[in-house]
Amino acid sequence: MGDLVLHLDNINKSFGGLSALSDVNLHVEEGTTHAIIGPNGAGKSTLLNVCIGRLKPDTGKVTFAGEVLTGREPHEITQLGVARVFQTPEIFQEMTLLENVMIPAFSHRDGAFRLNANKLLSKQGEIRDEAEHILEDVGLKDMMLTEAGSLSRGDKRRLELGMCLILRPRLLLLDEPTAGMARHDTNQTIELLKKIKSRGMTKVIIEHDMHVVFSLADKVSVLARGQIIAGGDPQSVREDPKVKEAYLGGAH
Amino acid sequence: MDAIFIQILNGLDKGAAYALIALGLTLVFGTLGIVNFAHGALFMLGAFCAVTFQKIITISVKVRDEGVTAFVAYKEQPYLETWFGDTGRIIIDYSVPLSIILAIPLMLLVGYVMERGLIKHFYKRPHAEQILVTFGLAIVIQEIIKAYFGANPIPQAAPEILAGSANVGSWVGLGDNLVYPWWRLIYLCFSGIVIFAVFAFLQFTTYGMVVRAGMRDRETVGLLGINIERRFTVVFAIAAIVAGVAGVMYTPILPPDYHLGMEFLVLSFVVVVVGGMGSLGGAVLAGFLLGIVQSFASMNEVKDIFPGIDQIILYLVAVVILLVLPRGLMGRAGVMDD
Amino acid sequence: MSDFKKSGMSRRGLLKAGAVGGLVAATPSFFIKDAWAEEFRNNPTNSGEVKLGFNVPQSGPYADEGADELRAYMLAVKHLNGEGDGGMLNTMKPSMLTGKGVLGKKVTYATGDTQTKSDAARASAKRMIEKDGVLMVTGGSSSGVAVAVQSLCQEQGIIFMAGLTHSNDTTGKDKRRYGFRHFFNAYMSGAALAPVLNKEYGSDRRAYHLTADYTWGWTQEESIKNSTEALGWETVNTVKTPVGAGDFSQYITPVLNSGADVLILNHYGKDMINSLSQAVQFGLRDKQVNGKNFEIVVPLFSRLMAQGAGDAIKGILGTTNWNWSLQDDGSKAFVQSFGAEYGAPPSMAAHTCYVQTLLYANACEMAGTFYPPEVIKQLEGFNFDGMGNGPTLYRAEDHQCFKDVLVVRGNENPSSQFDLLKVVDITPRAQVEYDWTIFGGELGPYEVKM
Amino acid sequence: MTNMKKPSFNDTMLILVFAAAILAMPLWLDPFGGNYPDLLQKFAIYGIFAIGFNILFGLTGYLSFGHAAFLGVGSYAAVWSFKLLTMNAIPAVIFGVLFAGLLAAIIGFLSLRRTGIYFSILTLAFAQMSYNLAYSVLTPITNGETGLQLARSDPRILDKLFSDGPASAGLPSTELFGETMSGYPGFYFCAVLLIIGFYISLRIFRSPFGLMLKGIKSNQNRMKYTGLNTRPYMLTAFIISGMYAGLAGSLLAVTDPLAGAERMQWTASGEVVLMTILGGAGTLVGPMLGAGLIKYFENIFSSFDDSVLQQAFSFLPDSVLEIVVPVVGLFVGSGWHLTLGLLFMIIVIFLPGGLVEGFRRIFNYFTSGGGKAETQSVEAHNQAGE
Repeated sequence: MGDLVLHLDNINKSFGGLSALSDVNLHVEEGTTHAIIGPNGAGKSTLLNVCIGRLKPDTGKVTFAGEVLTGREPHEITQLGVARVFQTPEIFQEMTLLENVMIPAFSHRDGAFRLNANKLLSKQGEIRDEAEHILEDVGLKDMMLTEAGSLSRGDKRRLELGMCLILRPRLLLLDEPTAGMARHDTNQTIELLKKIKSRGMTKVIIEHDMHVVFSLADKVSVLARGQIIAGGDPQSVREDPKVKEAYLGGAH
Repeated sequence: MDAIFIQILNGLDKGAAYALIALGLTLVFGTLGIVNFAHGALFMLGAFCAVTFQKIITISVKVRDEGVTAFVAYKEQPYLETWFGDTGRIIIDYSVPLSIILAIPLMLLVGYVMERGLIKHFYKRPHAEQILVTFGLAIVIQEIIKAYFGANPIPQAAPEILAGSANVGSWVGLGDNLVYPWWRLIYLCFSGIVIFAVFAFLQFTTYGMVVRAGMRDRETVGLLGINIERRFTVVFAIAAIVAGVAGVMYTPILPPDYHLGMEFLVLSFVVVVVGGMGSLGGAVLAGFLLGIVQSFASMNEVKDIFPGIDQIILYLVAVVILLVLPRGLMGRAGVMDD
Repeated sequence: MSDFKKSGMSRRGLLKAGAVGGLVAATPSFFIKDAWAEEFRNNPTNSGEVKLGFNVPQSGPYADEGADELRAYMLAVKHLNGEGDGGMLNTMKPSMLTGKGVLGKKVTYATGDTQTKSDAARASAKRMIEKDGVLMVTGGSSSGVAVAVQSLCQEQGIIFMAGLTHSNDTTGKDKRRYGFRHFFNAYMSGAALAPVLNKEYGSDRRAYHLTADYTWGWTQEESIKNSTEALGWETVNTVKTPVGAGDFSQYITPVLNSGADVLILNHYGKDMINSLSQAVQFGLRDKQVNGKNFEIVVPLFSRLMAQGAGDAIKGILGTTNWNWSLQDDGSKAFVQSFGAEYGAPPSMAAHTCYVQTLLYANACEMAGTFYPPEVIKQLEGFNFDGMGNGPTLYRAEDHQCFKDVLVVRGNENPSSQFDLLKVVDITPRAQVEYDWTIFGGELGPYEVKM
Repeated sequence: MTNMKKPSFNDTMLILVFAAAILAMPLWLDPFGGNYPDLLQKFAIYGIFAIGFNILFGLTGYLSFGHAAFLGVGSYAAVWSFKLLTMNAIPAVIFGVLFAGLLAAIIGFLSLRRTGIYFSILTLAFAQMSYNLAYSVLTPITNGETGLQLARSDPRILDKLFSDGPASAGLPSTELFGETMSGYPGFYFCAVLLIIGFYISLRIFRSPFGLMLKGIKSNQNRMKYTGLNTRPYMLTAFIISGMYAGLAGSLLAVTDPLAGAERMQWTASGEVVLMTILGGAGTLVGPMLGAGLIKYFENIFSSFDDSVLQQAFSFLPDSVLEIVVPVVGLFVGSGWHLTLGLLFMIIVIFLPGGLVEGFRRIFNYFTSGGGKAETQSVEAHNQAGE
């Protein structure tokens, strides 16, 4: 496949003496979907937070497409082409779906800060068209003038995905995109993620649901007690005895 | 040395007042999530409990006042004095500490009514609306007091025996020249006791533990099937009582008037926020810290170098602390961050 | 000038008409102004009433003082209109007041709340002038407000009869042609107090000042310092305290070991009540320093403040503008009618406000017109008596009243709840007079362009 | 509230109706006893103050408790411009806005490092420091308690440059190219600036910038992970809103050339917060309504003394009069604060969302339709109806 685009080198992170990540090394190939799995408390979310700059690792660094991410502001990281879907959808609850998607559209077009105070929103035709297009992609166009807070959880997740997609990221981080969803919603989300797979962006997914993992992932890394214990293509990971012991064996 | 010692005492005394007011405020902030702009008014109400109590025990017969000749005037002689003689006089003398007896049930009632009648409807409303409604309430309380008691401060004497000063210098071996008013020392001890009592209540009773848990995560506690709302009423009433007794005991130091609450309002918010939202210990610490810093900034030696520093020191310290420590001295993440 | 009494329409009506016209023609009311240049603001010629504006603090720390001022004003209006017993109308000399209103017009009034804030006071005064059409504004309970309203009145061409204001600035550097002060000032307090301090406490004293950190406090401190130093006193230290500090302990404790034997509190209102009661709590009055009893002096205080300070005020020396216990005819008449009306004796603020109203009314009668420049000329240099403080002069050069000043002491054994101040001495007028040039300032013109 | 496809026709209407309502205030306020220059000026000036505050608080949700500092600085700058340069109002206004903007940049830069109540207390602390210093130590610049005033001896360089005649006997008055800025002309000057200010505020509400600010209010975290740097957006909003306050402050000085320190006190900051919430934070005209209501109470209700009441109720028989007057008297005159307090409570209890919400309900009641699309026209309606 393509070149390695995301590098996590020797990441250590501990919270008050409790080690959450110890010496994690992870390399993600461009254009692939890379799943990180592991039992509860394995440090998956911590890992993602380190990637996105929310947490600063004690040692080690994160590099994306040649740029060091560690220590950067969230908006800088995002402007470098990294987008994130959170475990609980982070959307603009009081605003319409259209507005929800238009804000990232501006960010994509104008960068981290552009005043735009002398322009009228109603004259921003191309931004609006783009937003409607994305909403159509995630299947929410019909509701574009409703308030985001009134959506179902699955729809909120799709909206958030749309907000990330409009940024045209090179790397998309997804934190349990189907957590707490009904089977129907989960399947829909899988379909959606499969659809966007064809756009060639790199994705890192944290997921519990093995059904989701094995439908989407090109590569899987297994995290347990803050360490990567196995990695490779889904099939080999599935058969790795260490993984079975640490995770699958115990769980199923 | 003497000067420093005495300024530390001043600072502690001031800090005790700040901490007591801030304590109730931060309790309500932390547990109920209410920005209570009427907290100063509760302090003022407490002070007026002392005034009312004094008025009650000095209910008097009207006697023609011979001292006034220009027009017909009357003077008053308390019934308590006519009935009980010297005992009556002693009760009147001790009216300030005794009025706590009136203040506790009255403030409990006020707190209960306020929470059940008004505050509870505002738990889920935006902070801005909480501010507006509690500020409105503060004005109303204040105006009622003004209509009844007037705007002039009403002096409340400490008991005769405590009116003078203690020779604190000789206690610590610093000579006879260091005196400090008895009442201020008592206020310091009193506030220590109240602060301790509130902490003990929260720390060692199951009731308090639930409240503390509720401070941390209201939803989870609610999920446990505990009626957190009922406990909120109790918390609010406790806050009202703490503010009230603080007000009562402060009257000999500061003769109360209807505007007293507003004067302490801004200050108490500064103390609470500097201490850190949701932290009782932080509020107490911040109260004492600001009290001591203010005392030292007011020393002539300091003022000679920085003229006017005593005017702004509280705010300056607040700014520095908040810029260095994002959540004040001991604040927790997520409480009132937005 | 002669036809200023003839006017067709009231100016206010014209303003309204102008505003309405302005909307249509986009040329608001200004075209009128030249045509009516000889008019003066709120000329009451065509109305049967003359309206006065009583601008007093109704909220904030001085609300009680303001309420008392308002009582005095209403009493004055009654007396001017011939209701009640006439009060000082009967004792004022010389007087042209008839008890039939002023210049044959019934006296009415409008009230407002100064909130003891310059902005609010000016807004309130403007309302009275622009909306209610008052001819004179009076009242107030602080120097900041007095100065602010006085300068507004100068701009507007409305006479301002100051209420309680004690700063030297009001008739000093901020004096105005249209402003008059009956109240005494900080300089006079110092001059009046000094001989009594000398007599009571001797000429070898060391004084420590606590001073409210704003203009009034500074002028007071300066005046008292000058007059006590002239006695031979030494000033150990002068410390500024923030206004509204509440707890003054951190300023009081350094006094204890400063070597001073007199504490002078240049505070007013609540600041004074708090600092005095706290100073007493710190045992200052029980102290012996340099072999003398430690003393506290409060250069300016009033009965209401004494009431707020409670026992702490007992034995404290200070000055006051007037006290209800005075036994001259004017004071007796006033106290009697005030007491009969309201069941309590008047405060010194009430007295000043009452007198100011009568003085204004009398000046109008003397001028034979309400035209402000003429009224001002009557008030300037006006000598009168029978208003409570003995023979009094409204000095023409700075519009300051000169009269005897009362030195009082907090009463140790009050015979009634009102008997809080005891007059120790009356310093005669000659001793408190000063050269008006020392404070600078200028009065400004008689005629005000409108 | 943002209606993307809404033709700007509605906004044009809104501006026109707003402008007409403001300019016609002397007409329709007359029956309410509010038609006199000073109050009209105050309505316009505090309207500007509240509209500016709403750009910060209504859009971003950041509650500043120190906006009075900018009001005060605007006033001081304007009076100094009168003293040093010229009595013309234009430079005074420009200086007022600039200095307030400068101070807002400094205070905003520091305070915006924190959010929520921490931000509020930081702004409060800065404003209180400004107030306390202005009241005491900075008296040479501010003239302390009395307030900064004009004096005949002021240099007024520009005025002296262009006029060679001797100064008049009295103090000069503020003017705009010969037109005195007190009285009705002063009101119209303020009113025009209010309308311009309202228009700018409307444009900000309808701009992508406004959308970003709303995004910050809604979810700051998401904003950051959308790749937007929230700090410059916030700081810009803070400075703009500080400049509005400075404009209001300078206009206070233009219509009445005296700048007092208490303009910077926390109570003044609190007042604009109350105005905004009372009217409806985040709505276009709400803050203006709130400002008008509070100023009306302060100036008119406080003037109803017993004699006024006696007259107002003189139609009642004497026995009833004796009861009615004292009871009503509790709520007006010196009791006007009580009414204000009650009003705050009643409005916030029954009308969450403020006065605008109330009008919206009334409007919806009559049209029995209602919905988002009507928001703007409702607001326009409010203006005309008030």
